[in-house]
Amino acid sequence: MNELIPLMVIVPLMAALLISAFSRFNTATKVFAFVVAICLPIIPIASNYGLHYFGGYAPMLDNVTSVMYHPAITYSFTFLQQIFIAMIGLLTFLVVFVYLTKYRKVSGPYLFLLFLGTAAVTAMLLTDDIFHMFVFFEILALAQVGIVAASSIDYSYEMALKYMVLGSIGSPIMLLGIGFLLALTGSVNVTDIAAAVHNGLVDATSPVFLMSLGLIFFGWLYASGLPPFHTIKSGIYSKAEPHGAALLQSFTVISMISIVLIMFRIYATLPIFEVLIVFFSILAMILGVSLALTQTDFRRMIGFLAVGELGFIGLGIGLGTNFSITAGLFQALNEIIITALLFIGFGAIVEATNEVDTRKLGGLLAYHPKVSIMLLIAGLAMAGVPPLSGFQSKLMLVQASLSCGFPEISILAIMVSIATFVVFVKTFYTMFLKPKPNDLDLEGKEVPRAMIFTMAILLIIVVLFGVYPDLVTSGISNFVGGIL
Amino acid sequence: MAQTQLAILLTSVALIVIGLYSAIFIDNIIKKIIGISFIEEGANLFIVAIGYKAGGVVPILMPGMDTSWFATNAAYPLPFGLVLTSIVIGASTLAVMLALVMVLYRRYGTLSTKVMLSDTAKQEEYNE
Amino acid sequence: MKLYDQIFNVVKQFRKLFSPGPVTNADVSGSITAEIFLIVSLVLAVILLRHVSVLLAGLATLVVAIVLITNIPLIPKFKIEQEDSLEKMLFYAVVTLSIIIAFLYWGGNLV
Amino acid sequence: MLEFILCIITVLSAILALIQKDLLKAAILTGFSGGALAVLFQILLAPDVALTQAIVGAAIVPVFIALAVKKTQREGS
Repeated sequence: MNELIPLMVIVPLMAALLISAFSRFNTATKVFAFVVAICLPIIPIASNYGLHYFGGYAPMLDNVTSVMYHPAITYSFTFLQQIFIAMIGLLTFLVVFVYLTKYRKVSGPYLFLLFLGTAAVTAMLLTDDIFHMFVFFEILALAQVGIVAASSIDYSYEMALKYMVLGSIGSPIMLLGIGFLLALTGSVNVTDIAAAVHNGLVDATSPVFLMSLGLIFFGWLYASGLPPFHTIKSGIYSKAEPHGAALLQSFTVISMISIVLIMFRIYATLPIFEVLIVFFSILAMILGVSLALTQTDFRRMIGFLAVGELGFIGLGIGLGTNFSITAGLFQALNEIIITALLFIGFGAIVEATNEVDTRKLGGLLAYHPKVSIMLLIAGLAMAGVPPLSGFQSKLMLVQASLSCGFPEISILAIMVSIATFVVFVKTFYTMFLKPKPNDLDLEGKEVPRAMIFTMAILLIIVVLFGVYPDLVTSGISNFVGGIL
Repeated sequence: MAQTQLAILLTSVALIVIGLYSAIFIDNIIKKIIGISFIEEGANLFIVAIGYKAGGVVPILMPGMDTSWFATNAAYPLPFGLVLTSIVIGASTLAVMLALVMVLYRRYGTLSTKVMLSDTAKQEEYNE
Repeated sequence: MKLYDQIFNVVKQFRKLFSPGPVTNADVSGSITAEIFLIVSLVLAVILLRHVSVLLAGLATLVVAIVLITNIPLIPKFKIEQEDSLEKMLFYAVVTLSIIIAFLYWGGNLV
Repeated sequence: MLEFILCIITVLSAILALIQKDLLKAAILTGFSGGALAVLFQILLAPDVALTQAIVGAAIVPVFIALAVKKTQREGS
């Protein structure tokens, strides 16, 4: 049923518009949002793999040069897209569920932003058209700013404005890079551009081609929050509501991998492309983890850790072999789940204590045992302790870098994992095990049930991927074999 | 008419450089936003210049035109379609930024970036 | 003895890092871990230059190690450069953009 | 010839907008820059883009900025 492919974008988009138009009817909005959110993970699972041409314009063969042209905006749907869209759909469902149970009166515009962001990342994953991706990238940036600005945390407006100002430098630079590619090849379809590069129609050593790489790469740095954008990315995570932050980090990860896969298909022949990606990934790992070690606000700490983990994904893709790219994409999938679990879990602690400073917390294990055990397991999964899912992807990354002849990178990756572990042990001790400070009032405050339910579901997925990594790695490996 | 294209490219480079300069050196947040929006305009101008064909015609097929003559002489319309989207995105981004500035002015009473958008920890001390 | 005094001063300087608020021993040990992690990981990252030239990698590793160790504590300096003020973030973004462009234009074909 | 004049107007009014002390004048000069850009698009054989840019760049964006200036303060250092 290939008709379902465009529905993956259209359903959340239409739901967003309808909810914001009819948000006066509170109960109807709640029911409608819930039903749409349930549909989101089901549609990609029910759909078949295939291509969808908008407007029905099938690819044409130019008889003179015998080159295929794709006149329509093309959506390609394979196993990789299926697993990532199903995961983002599941996450959106859980976040909307947490939001709906938290407030009696729901806000239409906030639900609009959540669904708009989901539609945007889904389109970015599916599309085979670089400008279409850019448009949804801008829509995603607006949705992210809205989610941050809608939160009730202090200084969220300032952070949203900072993100927007930086974004209005990053996005036009990326547009300029797309313009350079358009000037070289006369097309915005990635398959056409890649074919032109690989057939030698474009001079891969010309300065224009290299410039387009640099400009799109800068836009990618902004989209994925690698240095120099790691401070703003961790900042917007810490200023959004916990469930919003869980969704924001998944938007970041998915926009990162969708842009980098497009860049990989176009620029894989240039050795400097891989050098750039590995350089910025290593910088992100070092800076993210070392700054996370010195934070006292635990939301900010998770934000920096999330940025540091992004370095692993970049590392896997930068090494450029089939095995390493598989490992990087598997790490991306794991990070979406684990970081969402951490944000929601620490958000539950904020709900129960109204405190974000680790120095003023303590002794929470006796009051919230379920949350603390689940947070501990999630932290261990992020640090890469067997048999959890983070272990499998990090082991694959270490093996991949060893087999590429870069033992330094494997040592670095193991060191970053150990430092992540230290961050968790330190935070877990100060928040849960240390004696309770006298001025901390914990009586009569409960963690919302919906949050515990959400964490349990995410934890099941973490353990499942940890025990049976072959569920996804074999499919991703097939996909990677197709683009190499 | 290669001179036209060269002049256009220089203009777009100048707009982008003005935008990047204003991003670093201008303190007033509204002027900074105006300056940054010039980057977007420069990128738009560059992409339109890609589709331009010296001595060509507007890419609209009028009745009575010869199709093969039109195909060789019309400008390339794909970049124009992209720029249309991009202009609207730029305007909406600008509107959101100005709205946030209006909200923040009520809290700080100044438009200076150094006060309004400095480090969060310093702002906490400033407000206390 | 000089290096010992310097390391002892590091712990004292971390106190400023967490002001306002109390300083717990977990925070200080976290900062010391970050300090050591930063030095070791940067030196390790520089060793990656050996794929370009072994001599360059050796020299660069020595220089980086000496510069980093004589400049402890590094973490307060790093944190000041990476606070979330718009000025600093824009400055680093534009500098990174110009470095990437210059590097690709003049060195893009050398690698 | 016209396109060179328009290029100069675009860049010059952009620079002038950024060195104004009065933010309202800066908003009007932004409109000049956007309008000149619209005519430039017309010369570059893109009439549809020119129409959009004329509306957005020469009317909507200056009005937005002027509204923001009215709600905040007029003099900017």
